Amino acid sequence: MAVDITVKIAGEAGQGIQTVGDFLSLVCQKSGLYLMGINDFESRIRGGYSFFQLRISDQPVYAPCPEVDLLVALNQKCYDAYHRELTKEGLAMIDIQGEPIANQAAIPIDALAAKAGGKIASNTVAAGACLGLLGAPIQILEGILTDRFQSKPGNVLSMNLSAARSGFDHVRDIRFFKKFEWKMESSKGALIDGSRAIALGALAGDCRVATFYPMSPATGIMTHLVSLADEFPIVVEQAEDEIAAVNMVVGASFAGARAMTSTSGGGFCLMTEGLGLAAITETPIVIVNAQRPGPATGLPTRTAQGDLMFVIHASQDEFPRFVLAPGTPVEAFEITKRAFHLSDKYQVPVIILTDQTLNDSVYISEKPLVAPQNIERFIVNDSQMESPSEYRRFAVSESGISPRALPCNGKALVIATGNEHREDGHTSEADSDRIIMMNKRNAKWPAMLSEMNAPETDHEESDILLVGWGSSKGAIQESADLLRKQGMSVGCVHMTDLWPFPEEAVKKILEKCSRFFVVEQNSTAQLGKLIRGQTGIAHDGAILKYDGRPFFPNEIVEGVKKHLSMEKDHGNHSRL
Amino acid sequence: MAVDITVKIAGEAGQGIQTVGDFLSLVCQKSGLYLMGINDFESRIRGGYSFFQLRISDQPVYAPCPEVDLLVALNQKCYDAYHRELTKEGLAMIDIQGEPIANQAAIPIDALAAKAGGKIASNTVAAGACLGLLGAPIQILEGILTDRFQSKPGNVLSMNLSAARSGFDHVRDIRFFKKFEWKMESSKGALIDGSRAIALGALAGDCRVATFYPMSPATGIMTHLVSLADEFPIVVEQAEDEIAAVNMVVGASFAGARAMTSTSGGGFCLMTEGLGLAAITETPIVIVNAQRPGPATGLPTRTAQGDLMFVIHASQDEFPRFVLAPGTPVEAFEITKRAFHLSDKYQVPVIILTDQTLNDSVYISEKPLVAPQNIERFIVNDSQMESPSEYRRFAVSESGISPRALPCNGKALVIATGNEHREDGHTSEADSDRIIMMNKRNAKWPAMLSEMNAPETDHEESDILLVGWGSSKGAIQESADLLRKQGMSVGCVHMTDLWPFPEEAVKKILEKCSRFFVVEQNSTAQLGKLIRGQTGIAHDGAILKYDGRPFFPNEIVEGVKKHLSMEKDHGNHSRL
Amino acid sequence: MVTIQDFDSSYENNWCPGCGNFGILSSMKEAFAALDLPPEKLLLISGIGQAAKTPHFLKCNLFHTLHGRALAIATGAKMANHELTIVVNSGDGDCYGEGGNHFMNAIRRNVNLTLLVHNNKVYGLTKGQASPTSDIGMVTKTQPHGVIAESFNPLAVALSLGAGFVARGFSGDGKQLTRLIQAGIKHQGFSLIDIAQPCVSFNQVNTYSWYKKRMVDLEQENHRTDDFQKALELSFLWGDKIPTGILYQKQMPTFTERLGIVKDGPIIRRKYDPLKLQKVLSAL
Amino acid sequence: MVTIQDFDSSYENNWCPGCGNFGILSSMKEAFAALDLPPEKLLLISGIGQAAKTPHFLKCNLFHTLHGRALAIATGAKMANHELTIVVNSGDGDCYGEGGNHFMNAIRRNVNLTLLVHNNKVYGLTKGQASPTSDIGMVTKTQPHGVIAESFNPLAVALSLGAGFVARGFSGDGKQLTRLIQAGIKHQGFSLIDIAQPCVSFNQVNTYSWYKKRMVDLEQENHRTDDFQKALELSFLWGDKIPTGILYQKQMPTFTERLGIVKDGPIIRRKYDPLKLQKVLSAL
Ligand SMILES: Cc1ncc(C[n+]2csc(CCOP(=O)(O)OP(=O)(O)O)c2C)c(N)n1
Ligand SMILES: Cc1ncc(C[n+]2csc(CCOP(=O)(O)OP(=O)(O)O)c2C)c(N)n1
Ligand code: SF4
Ligand code: SF4
Ligand SMILES: [Mg+2]
Ligand SMILES: [Mg+2]
Repeated sequence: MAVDITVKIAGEAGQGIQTVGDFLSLVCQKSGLYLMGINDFESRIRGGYSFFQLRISDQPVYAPCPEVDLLVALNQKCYDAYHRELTKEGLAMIDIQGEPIANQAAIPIDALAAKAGGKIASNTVAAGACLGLLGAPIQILEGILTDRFQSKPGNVLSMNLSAARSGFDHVRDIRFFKKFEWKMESSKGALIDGSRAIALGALAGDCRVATFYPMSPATGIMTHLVSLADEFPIVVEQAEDEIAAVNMVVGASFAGARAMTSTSGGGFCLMTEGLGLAAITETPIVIVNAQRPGPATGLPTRTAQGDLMFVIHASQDEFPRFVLAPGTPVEAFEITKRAFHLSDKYQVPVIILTDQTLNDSVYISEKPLVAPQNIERFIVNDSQMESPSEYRRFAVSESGISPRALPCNGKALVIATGNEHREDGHTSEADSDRIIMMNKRNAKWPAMLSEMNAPETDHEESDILLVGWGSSKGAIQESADLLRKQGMSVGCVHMTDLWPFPEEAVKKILEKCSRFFVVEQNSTAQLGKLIRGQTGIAHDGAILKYDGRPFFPNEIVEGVKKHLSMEKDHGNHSRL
Repeated sequence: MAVDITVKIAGEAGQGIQTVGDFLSLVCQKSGLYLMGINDFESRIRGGYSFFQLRISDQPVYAPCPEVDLLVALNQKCYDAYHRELTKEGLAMIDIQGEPIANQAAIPIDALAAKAGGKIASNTVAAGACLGLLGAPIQILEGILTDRFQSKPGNVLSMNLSAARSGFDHVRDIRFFKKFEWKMESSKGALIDGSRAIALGALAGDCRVATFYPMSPATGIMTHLVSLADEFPIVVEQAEDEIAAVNMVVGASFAGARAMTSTSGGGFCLMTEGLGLAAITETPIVIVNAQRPGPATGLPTRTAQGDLMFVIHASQDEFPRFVLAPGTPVEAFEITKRAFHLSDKYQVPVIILTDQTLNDSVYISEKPLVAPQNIERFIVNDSQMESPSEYRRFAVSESGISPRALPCNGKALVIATGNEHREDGHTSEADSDRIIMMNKRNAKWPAMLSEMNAPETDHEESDILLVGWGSSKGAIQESADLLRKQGMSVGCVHMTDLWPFPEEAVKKILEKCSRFFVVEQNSTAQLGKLIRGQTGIAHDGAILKYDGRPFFPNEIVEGVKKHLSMEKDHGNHSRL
Repeated sequence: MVTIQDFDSSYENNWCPGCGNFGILSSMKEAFAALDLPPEKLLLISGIGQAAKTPHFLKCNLFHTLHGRALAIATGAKMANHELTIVVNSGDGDCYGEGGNHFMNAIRRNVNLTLLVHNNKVYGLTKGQASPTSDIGMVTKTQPHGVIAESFNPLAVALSLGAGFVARGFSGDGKQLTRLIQAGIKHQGFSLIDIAQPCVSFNQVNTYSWYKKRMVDLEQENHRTDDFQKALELSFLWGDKIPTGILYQKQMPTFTERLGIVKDGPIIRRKYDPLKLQKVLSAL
Repeated sequence: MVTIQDFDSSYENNWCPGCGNFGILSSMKEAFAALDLPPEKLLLISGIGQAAKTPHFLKCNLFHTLHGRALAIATGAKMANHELTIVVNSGDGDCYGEGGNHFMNAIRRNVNLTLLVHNNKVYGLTKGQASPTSDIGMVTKTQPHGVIAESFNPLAVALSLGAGFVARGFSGDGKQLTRLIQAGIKHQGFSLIDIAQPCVSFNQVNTYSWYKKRMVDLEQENHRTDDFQKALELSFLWGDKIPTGILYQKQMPTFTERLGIVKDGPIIRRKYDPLKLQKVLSAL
């Protein structure tokens, strides 16, 4: 990577970090650069410490970097908190009176903004100054400001334009060691966060009803969806609680709409009973569980991967379900789209597992997001039946899938119950019906399994494999690259399709390597345990992080080295 | 077994099957016999098909037998439904006009009752007749009737006495092939069902607050507890829903009471968020999940073992918990008592997994139920602190356990939150606090693991081991006995202590055998998967039943044989 | 012409003989026939309980769901297809206990459906525990010293929440109940019909004769159903006189009208438009 | 003598500058001091939300629990130890949204505690979605066309459920609020104080000045707090005039009194008796 710069914009909640971050990200995108920006904030509305950490590169990047080249400190407190993260030659931009010390660039942000027309434009000043330091042309930001503010009344646009320019000009003489030549290529892809990708994936899956109860980090999905609801045939409703949210979705789907709800762990708990209702009534639903650290309220605004085993086993008794976990916005879009298809096709619930990092971080999506040309539905009506009056919603079939009609859509009556039932849908307590229905539902497993993609691998042939899932994908891949550069034989395995567990594919990959480590954001290596239970192959070590922050590639590099040196100390390696 | 008789009393809901069953069971108990009686009923209040199937023996019995020696059919419909279960020489007692056909004993139950004083006494007639056929002396039943009815006004007692006698006398000349000589020994133990055993275990664990929302098959626990609440220092409250039930228990425990709630799968779903609250605030609670078939409402009055993986992984993120599953009433009593102790000691939630069979069946408990002499509490107060004003509820310790004070119980302030927190209990979003608290909670695992009992084994040295958990214990043991009698080397392994998983103990047992089969009442062999995930050892086959009915020993025998003959057909056995 | 027999179902009814639910079932059929609503145009949704079994006992589309959740599910179904005619059968435990929060919010949303609460003032299916509407002092196996919580007043609470159709029926007065169900279905918006329903197995207090003595038909008292204050007052009457009939009725925009989704036909009937979506995707 | 300063806590308060919660916090401290209730005799229980953070910001025993569940937890705590003085801090979303069912049932049980609902008519902590009390038409990020559900009327619902202490406070009138909190704590039974609380970050409609213009102190209007009908009528007033103060008060037996557990001291203080238990066990 010729360009690899990390800019950290830090300030209090409410100070407009997001605005500065948006401007910088947009400029990078429009200049043909890649980026990945994480949002870190506390569970409060004003004050405290938040930051947006933007990594800019001329190569695709999917992980944050812990070393900061440029710190934009919107207040002294945040400067104090974060300046230690600066690299040796790094620079901190800060609005202070008096002489800046080493590594500081004192910029009178507020004063410049006031001069431009109002303190409100100080974020624009900061963005302009940043771009100046980075060596970017100011025109792109000007274009963005024009787009955003030209319809605003009064001097809003001109104020922002002059604010941007004054910040930009002010840093003209400040040397920033990572200033680079902006090539101004065409955009490499969409600028998108995970939440928006899921919202768009839902539209691409033809979701018609979406419900939610606000909960970080899942709310963003619905905020995006709401903003699109006027243009598409979709209703989004805020429910009174998560129990209502999931059951509304079951009702909507029963009536014929593809439907989704999103939440985080605590809300998912409340949805588990409804999940079972969807399962036994074979009503397709999609649930997004955007993970954050728990237990209980835990760390509401941070990231985690602690719910894997929970969502696989949630709700009483057993039934087929899909569990899918995207690692990037493109995967989030594709998986959400696919979730609706799979749910509809197999008449089973699909759980999408994401996390705060994926939901709240922005990326450049390299692959284009493509709307499907048409939506394959799996619904029948009277005309497709020999005798609508004899329609049986749960007719036994080899595949376990029964033709699905909709209520009040013809002569065929649709009868369904959360109790065990007969083929016609009426409650039955006969053990023969019980066995028939359990077998019918379980009969879906083989075909469902065949839908599962094998894990994506990088350098699968390596001695050592790093195995992970979810948003740490980028960090894991980058750490493997780093280790390979250091001469080690390290590859990685990224699992998105987690349940039904693609046992054969995983086995085939893992049997070849000499050792593998799972890399997870939890404290008990859940994927590791799952792999062991499903394939019998035990991981040789786990690199775990559970402080609520995303993995940095170098942490994984260190983790691998620690494991290897422990092996050396404790005699030869032998697989458990 | 010299005596091994199965009596099936079948009739409509509301016909008083339970009364007949109670009388017979009590007579058997008082005569020094053993028994096991299962209750089978539908989700309705009147009509339909229910039965009480009582197995009587001179040896301990813990499993039902599918072959009926004596069928007491309280109506024609039930005769029709069940008479095929009769053994060749079996007898069906039924109130019919006209000539009885083969295997029938026509007894004018209603007429005899009317003569005795009222149709209401017909159950007593039936009981008397049964005992007559079995060769029991009538005096014991007379004693029981006297105990039960002597305080009733009017002729209730005399009516019942003469009803019993008239049924008894009526069968004098009917030959019943399994009539036997009643030895009239002293009682072999308490006559008890699982629900009552749990209620009593709760009192023996010094439970002070119990909450519930009605749900089969868990309600019985609370009905028993309510009936004892006047005599003991305990409050039992029906909550508005299961969410309230679990959170009330968390609140009660926070305030200092040992507390419990009970439910079944659907209710457990709703409790999972509260479970996490107990976990992160390290508030001891006990939850009984009495399993029934699902998903969702499933089969409300039937039995299952489908929630094992769910309760082990329920609630977002990770935290230490105990999962214990009794297989008999004595185990239910002991485990419930112990659950309160463990919960209090480690400040973690304990989940007791039972099922409809255990909860609703009566047994003779061979071992005496013993109330502990005193209750060890794990609570501190001001006098045990150096400086109460500096008390920190979540002070870090090597064991992970912090001294627990109670709110409003001295100068020490108790501060707790469902958010991640500092040692003093206040919310913290610092990653350092997060790591400290996660590690502190996880630090409890090793000591918790050391509390786990190794599985109970029978003929552990055998080639083949049958591994199970929960109420099928008796059926598994009996099936192993049967197989051994047929010359096979079969033993069994019964797990009560399921989580933290006693890995070493299980490994040690399973490594010795040449093959092992799991025997479970679910469709995916959950214990089998758990064992594989935890020990790496895969089961060689699974004998599964999921029709909502308990295992009969012979079903397991057949299952084992089928597996072995399949092995023969498919070449040699090799462990996966 | 739809007839009562059109709703006959061969599925075995498993209520107790003499149960008040039978009267409700008959009135439902009569009301549907009178409204010329055929089985295939009708969606019955219920929770779990004796009351919630009702849909199985007549011919129709039906969704027998989870304890307490029928209204949430019905709300979702309405979002997907606002043209559905939905009747919800619920019990006092189902609707006012486990489902209390959904009860309040279905009213607040004014979801266009008819809610029949079979109020037997007890948990029937689980064998006789107290329900939210059990009167103070009622003795049960789990409340041996009698119920101690204030009895839940569904009519007053519904009115407080702004409900636009609030009525009480009695399963012992089939004619009135049939009229109420018809009116409820015709009403555009949320209609609550709380139905006094004797449970012969577990409620020995609120029996047929107990009610018969007390029930007063508001229609015969010339009650004006647009008088909110009066309705509120009446909703607190529970003693020697218990008012039946429509306490209050008021037309308001329904949930799906307010959502703005009714003009272009049901959401499920709209077309998926790949071009429009691709435009959004390509603009990122 | 307990002073206001006794409640000072060094834990950082993280509400927005200008938030209405500060007024509530002050009034709480003042009321506690006036009642001579020291921190160690006080248990504050809260759910999740901005309001629910309150207990952290003063010195006391506290349990900051789950979103919506504070009242269920408080009810449990009371069962264990009915002598606890419990104040619950909840938000409009916490208490009337997620916790709606517990709100109704804490009232029905008449649990002896004081409930302070910081009613800012919005979800504060999750950044500004509509809450059950948001007025119809209020525009938010997730309700861009305005709120469509009827606004939840906590006072009317509480009265309908038989609450024995129903009051409205305003965080902009500290003196009155302090009096109300004192009265609520003194009241033996469930006391609801719904507090109009401006949210300067997310509610631009119901601001300090919006309220100031409308608030009418019932005490100054000589309202009789034992007049149920009048209280009910007042509870529906929301417009140019918004009544504050105690709408209704009535003494009734509390939950734990009705449970019959108060006479022998708190349940947690009773003695375990192995002999008595062994007798039961041996009799089986
Ligand atoms: C989550 C959950 N909790 C509890 C139950 C058990 N349950 C089934 S029906 C019922 C009560 C029914 O009472 P009600 O709604 O009044 O109906 P009724 O039987 O009296 O008509 C309960 C508690 C359940 N099925 N699901
Ligand atoms: C089960 C669950 N669902 C959702 C949330 C997210 N959540 C936290 S606070 C809150 C709303 C708070 O609103 P309110 O109670 O009005 O309090 P305020 O912040 O306005 O004071 C929500 C939805 C949660 N913590 N738990
Ligand atoms: S238990 Fe009561 S409500 Fe249920 S069917 Fe029987 S009489 Fe009816
Ligand atoms: S968001 Fe609103 S309620 Fe929350 S602290 Fe800020 S002003 Fe107060
Ligand atoms: Mg009922
Ligand atoms: Mg609020």
